[in-house]
Amino acid sequence: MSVTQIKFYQVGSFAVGNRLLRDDERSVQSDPDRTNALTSGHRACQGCGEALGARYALDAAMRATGDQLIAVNATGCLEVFSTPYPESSWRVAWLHSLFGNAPAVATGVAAALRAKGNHTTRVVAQGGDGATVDIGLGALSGMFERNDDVLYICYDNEAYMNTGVQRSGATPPAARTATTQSVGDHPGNLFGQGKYLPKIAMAHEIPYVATATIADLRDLEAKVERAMTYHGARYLHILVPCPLGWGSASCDTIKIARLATQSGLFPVFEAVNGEMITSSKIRKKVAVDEYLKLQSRYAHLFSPQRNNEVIDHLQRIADRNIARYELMEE
Amino acid sequence: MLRQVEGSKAVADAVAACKPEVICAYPISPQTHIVEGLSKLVKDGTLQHCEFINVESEFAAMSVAIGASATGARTYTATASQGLLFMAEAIYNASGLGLPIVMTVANRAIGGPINIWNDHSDSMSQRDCGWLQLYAENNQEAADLHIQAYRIAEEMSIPVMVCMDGFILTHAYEQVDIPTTEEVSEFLPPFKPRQVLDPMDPVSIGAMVGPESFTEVKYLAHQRMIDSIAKIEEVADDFEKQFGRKTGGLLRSYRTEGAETIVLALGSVIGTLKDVVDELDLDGYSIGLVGLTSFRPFPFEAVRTALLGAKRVIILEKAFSTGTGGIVTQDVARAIEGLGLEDLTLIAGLGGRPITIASLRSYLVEAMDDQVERLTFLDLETETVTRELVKERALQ
Amino acid sequence: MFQVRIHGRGGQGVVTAAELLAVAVFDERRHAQAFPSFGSERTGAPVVAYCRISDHEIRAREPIMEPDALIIQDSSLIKQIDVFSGLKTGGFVIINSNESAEDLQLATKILVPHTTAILPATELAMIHLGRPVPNAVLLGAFSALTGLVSLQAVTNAIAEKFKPKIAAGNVAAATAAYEYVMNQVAAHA
Amino acid sequence: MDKPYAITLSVGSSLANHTGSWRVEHPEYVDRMPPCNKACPAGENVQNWLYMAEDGSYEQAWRALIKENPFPAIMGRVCYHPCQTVCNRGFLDEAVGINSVERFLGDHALEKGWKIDPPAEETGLAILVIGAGPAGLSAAYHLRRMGHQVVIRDATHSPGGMMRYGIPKYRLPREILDAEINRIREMGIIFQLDTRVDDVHDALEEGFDAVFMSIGAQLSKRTFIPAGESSRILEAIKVLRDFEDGERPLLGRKVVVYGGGNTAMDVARTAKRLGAEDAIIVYRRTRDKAPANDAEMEEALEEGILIKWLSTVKYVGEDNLMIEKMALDETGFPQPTGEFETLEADSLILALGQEVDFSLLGNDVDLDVVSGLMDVDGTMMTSHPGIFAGGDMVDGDRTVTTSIGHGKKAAKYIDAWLNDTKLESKKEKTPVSFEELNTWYYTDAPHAVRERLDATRRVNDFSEIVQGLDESTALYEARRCMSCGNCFECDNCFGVCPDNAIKKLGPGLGFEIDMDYCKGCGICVTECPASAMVMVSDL
Repeated sequence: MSVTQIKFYQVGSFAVGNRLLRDDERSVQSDPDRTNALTSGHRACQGCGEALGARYALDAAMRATGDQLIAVNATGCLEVFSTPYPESSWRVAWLHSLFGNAPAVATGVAAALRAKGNHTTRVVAQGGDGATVDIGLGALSGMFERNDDVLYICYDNEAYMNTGVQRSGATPPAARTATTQSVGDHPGNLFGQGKYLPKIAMAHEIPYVATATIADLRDLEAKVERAMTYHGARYLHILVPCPLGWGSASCDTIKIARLATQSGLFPVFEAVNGEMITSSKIRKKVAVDEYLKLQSRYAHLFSPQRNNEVIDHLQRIADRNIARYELMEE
Repeated sequence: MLRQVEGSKAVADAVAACKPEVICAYPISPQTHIVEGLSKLVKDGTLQHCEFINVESEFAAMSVAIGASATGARTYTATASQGLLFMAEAIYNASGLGLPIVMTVANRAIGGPINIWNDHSDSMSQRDCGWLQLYAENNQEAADLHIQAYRIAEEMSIPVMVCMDGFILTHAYEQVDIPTTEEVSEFLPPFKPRQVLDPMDPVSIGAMVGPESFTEVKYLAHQRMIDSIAKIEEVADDFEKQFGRKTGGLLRSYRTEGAETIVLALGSVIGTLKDVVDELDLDGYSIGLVGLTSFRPFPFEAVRTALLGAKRVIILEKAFSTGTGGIVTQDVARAIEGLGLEDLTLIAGLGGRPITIASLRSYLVEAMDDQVERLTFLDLETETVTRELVKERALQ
Repeated sequence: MFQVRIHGRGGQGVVTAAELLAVAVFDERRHAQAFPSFGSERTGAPVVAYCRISDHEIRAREPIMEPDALIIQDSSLIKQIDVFSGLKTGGFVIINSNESAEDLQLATKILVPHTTAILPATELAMIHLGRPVPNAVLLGAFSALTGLVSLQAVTNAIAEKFKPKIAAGNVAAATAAYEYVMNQVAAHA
Repeated sequence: MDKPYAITLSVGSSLANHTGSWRVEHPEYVDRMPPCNKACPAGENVQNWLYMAEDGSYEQAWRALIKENPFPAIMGRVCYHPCQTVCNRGFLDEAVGINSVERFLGDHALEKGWKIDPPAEETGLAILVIGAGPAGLSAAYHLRRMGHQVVIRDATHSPGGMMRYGIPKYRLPREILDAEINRIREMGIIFQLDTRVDDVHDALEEGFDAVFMSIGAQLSKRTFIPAGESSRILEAIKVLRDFEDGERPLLGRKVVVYGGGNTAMDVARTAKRLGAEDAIIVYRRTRDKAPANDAEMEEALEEGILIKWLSTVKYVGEDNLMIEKMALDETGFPQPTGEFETLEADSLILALGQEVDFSLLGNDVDLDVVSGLMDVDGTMMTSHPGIFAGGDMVDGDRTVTTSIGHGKKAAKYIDAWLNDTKLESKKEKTPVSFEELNTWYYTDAPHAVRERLDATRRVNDFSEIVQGLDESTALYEARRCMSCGNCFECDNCFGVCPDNAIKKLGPGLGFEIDMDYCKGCGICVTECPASAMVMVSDL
């Protein structure tokens, strides 16, 4: 757990807040006066994980910067559902340019602020996995390499949801999308493809890289806050389940994110200057089945009967993560 | 101060005098000397409070410019050829958001086949992107146009492309009078953005606009462009008042008074044409010249007026629309509708082919003698293409 | 209008030579237009640069096809390309070489003695500059042979272009070249 | 700022877009039945007072507690806490130490000297309570709260019944017992002690408007055992009672106790404390069949008491007795084996269970007794109108807590009977199950064990074995409560709504759904740790 454990039984370290906690021990989200950077009236699907992740991250960033924040947004679901004329759901200074250029646009914003001698306002760039690992990877890598003072946040829902759930470079193996084989001997995405951006980011040896999910709010907020203590390029990769694209119940969005971490399929960790420093330990380990079963994009792995070969393969990936990222307490 | 300098250096100094706050660029010939010059000025402190960003592509260059401009910084970049195409998506976005970025296009051909030499096919390919396009006749004008461009861009909230012929101008050493920063400051007030990313007064820039409003957005962009016709003139006049020379503006006529034939051209070839026109005049031909500075917006009225009274207009173009012909020609034809003027198109200088006085002269003499096709490619190797055509058609 | 064409190899400062000449002319309140042959040539390849000189504004931008003067920075080019193409009759020719016209096997019709100068510019450069860069040196010879631009203007241009140490070496070498050619001219007279 | 048309928008303008119209169902906040409340024989609202204790509002918590049960300090010691057996936390790590928190609150209240306010107004009605045991005291307490005049009569000269005469000091110190009884006395309840009621009918004659009988089960069950002249056979409850009254019963060095219930344990342990070298319990069946509470049996064994399972006493001699080994038959019933063993024994104490002494029913036959127990209806009323009964004399598990529950229930119905009203019986609520909770959110926090006196030390005297919790530990224990089925303001719903459609109303006020924006995704319900929210259809 990269967030310091609160010595308070009941729900101290895990729930959003609690009447018994000191304000500074509660998450930003428990504050009735939180920014609501992404406020009501947006057009995201019921139970949208990305809407949640964006508000969590930006509200935390707003607190960390004393509201001195500018956000740059890549094209994608988040942008489309938040700013259809004539209504905007953002309550921060916000700019949308294109699908593949958010990191570069953010570089421009940061450069302008530097040129104007504004050293207080901070810059966040955000996009989905398509904008991040595929079309915008060049721009992102350039921003990393220049070490521009930008926090880039990827809301990873593992496919192109805005256009109707097509495969992205972040689509996990065996997952079904509109453009991965949906029938036949081996439905779902191929094994051995895709990009794991956190490690690509680490390879740039930028000051700070972290992963998080919408299932562990305190951890997510702590990471945004920590990211803001660094200058230079920072990268935060947040898993945000998509009920539409994953074929899950709208009420299970957070639960699924939690299972992704507790199964080991989505390692949650922090890296500084390219080296991993901490990882969130698994509290209640579950088999990958628990995670997969809730999503119809994996339905083919369970009917007509459990596809042992594929599921075991996925389990091996989870186990490898657990070893590689030290996800279990000794 | 008047100096014998390379065109790129002159432009770099002129841009620096405008005190841009963010400069970003990706190297591509023949634009490189300009940004190298600027990078030197930033490094040696001549240009202060300016961020010079080395980006990883032209697409990023324009994107950085978008971010910087939206944050209220005066922003500059430069590119050419393939680079311009690579940034095309962002180019439309910059104008769509109304960001007053100024960009130099060191005009160069577009491949394939790859070709690094000069023509206008790069900037012409961005004809409809919503940017102003101003073409420089020589390095003095190239330098001046950048200073004027910032005034126009920032007052109209439209980005501006200053087009100068690659190598022919960028690499040519000639004398240029480069205004000092102080002089420019008198002419160009600090940038006051219409919209800006400000945490104190936040807005959401770049909304998704649907069918119910998209037409209106585009109509307004069009009108802004039309309004900038007057602005370009106004700024050129102000510039002349302060610096005592007439550069920029919509177009400039040369010996068109009573001329039967008028050549209309853009860019550095205008200089060569002036010599040709002088020669032909001595030989008793009635011929004049119109140098078009502003291609976008296209000054229909000004062009019409400039051509009034002539019998023939010959449009010399360094690019063309495959399968159609002249690009500028289409606009000129509209401008002269009803005047009963004959319009001929001369495609010249493609991919850096030298446009020689001799070739121009012989073409113009034939043209004035009605001996040319409506569309002519100057110095075309007829033998070669005829041979190749036969081969090709055999295969079709 | 006086038109100069400079031949050399990539890396020998051909373009710089054209620039220096243009600056020197500008220094004498006249008009000049210098420009390279634009190509993708790399070090060692034959390259060309041009310089137009005039008392009036120079507008034409075509390449120089009929030069009034040739500067050949590397005599080995003579056997490889037609460096003399389009040279106006009686045009000036300045060649960097240790050899004589005879050794260079140049048709006498081209080389009218008093409009030709052959000098070991590279050697002079080595002596005064310590580098085998003949471009500025040859401009001293150009000044002496053509009288079109003063040695003073040339050395001013050099001083303006280079850092003091290198400038000094080039000035010395150019001056030496100037005198060398002056003596040659005197000999022919 | 002069915003360009359409491409640049004002922040937060989407509030104009009421996405509530997307919804087909919506969440609602509910208060559900926690298993602990459901299981409490005294009907305590456990979750509720734990919630109050969580933030240190001890008096508030204590007052909530005594609404149902006037004796938290006693309960915190002698209750066998069925609430903890069903506590959902038990499925997560260990049950919440409800009992210890109750004891803390009880002791804390005594320390602070918190009083129970007398009733706001008197009804003028008088009720006689017969028997000052837990049932009687509980009934008296509740009736008094309702404003009735209450008289308690008891044959002994100290109130408390089996709490005093059945439960030894080392489990229930008398100052605690006295203090809590005294506190209800101060409410204006009249105690008439050393007063045996010979016939309940006379009480009604006296003019009491109703009577509550709770005389317990005071008669020892006997069994025939051949015995020698000078053999010494005693009754467990008599031994305990005499001891309580200050006598030191002569038990000798070696004591054998016959029986397997709590009384057997108590008396054996008391004998040890009175100086017996050996105290041996003889029980005819196996350990799992023994009615004694596990904890008590554990403590007895710790204290060096031997238990002879599957044994019956065959003969009692002067300084020894003979037992026969039993063996279970296929039906699991013990059968004699003919194997005998002799135990040294100076005395044999019988702890074979108790029976009710019905003498106070008098000669009238209008009070039905069924199989040795007082017969009462669902309102605790006997077959005689106005006469109610509860505690050990009616059917029940004969624990203090159950009796207290009886007293409370009887009081409620007596009051209703007096006012001639019928009480709606509340429909049974199914308690929140462990599966319905989202236990992810609860911090791992194992049960805080109460300190216990070392076995070797405790047999020397009658000082209390189980120590209380200090405040911090009690607080810790209270905060282990998962608040099953009831909101405890963890802010989860407020935080996890993707549409900011939940309003936080401030401390103690909970939350409210903003129907203008709630899209009905249901995340708040899934992520509610306590299962205090449900989805409700809009159709």
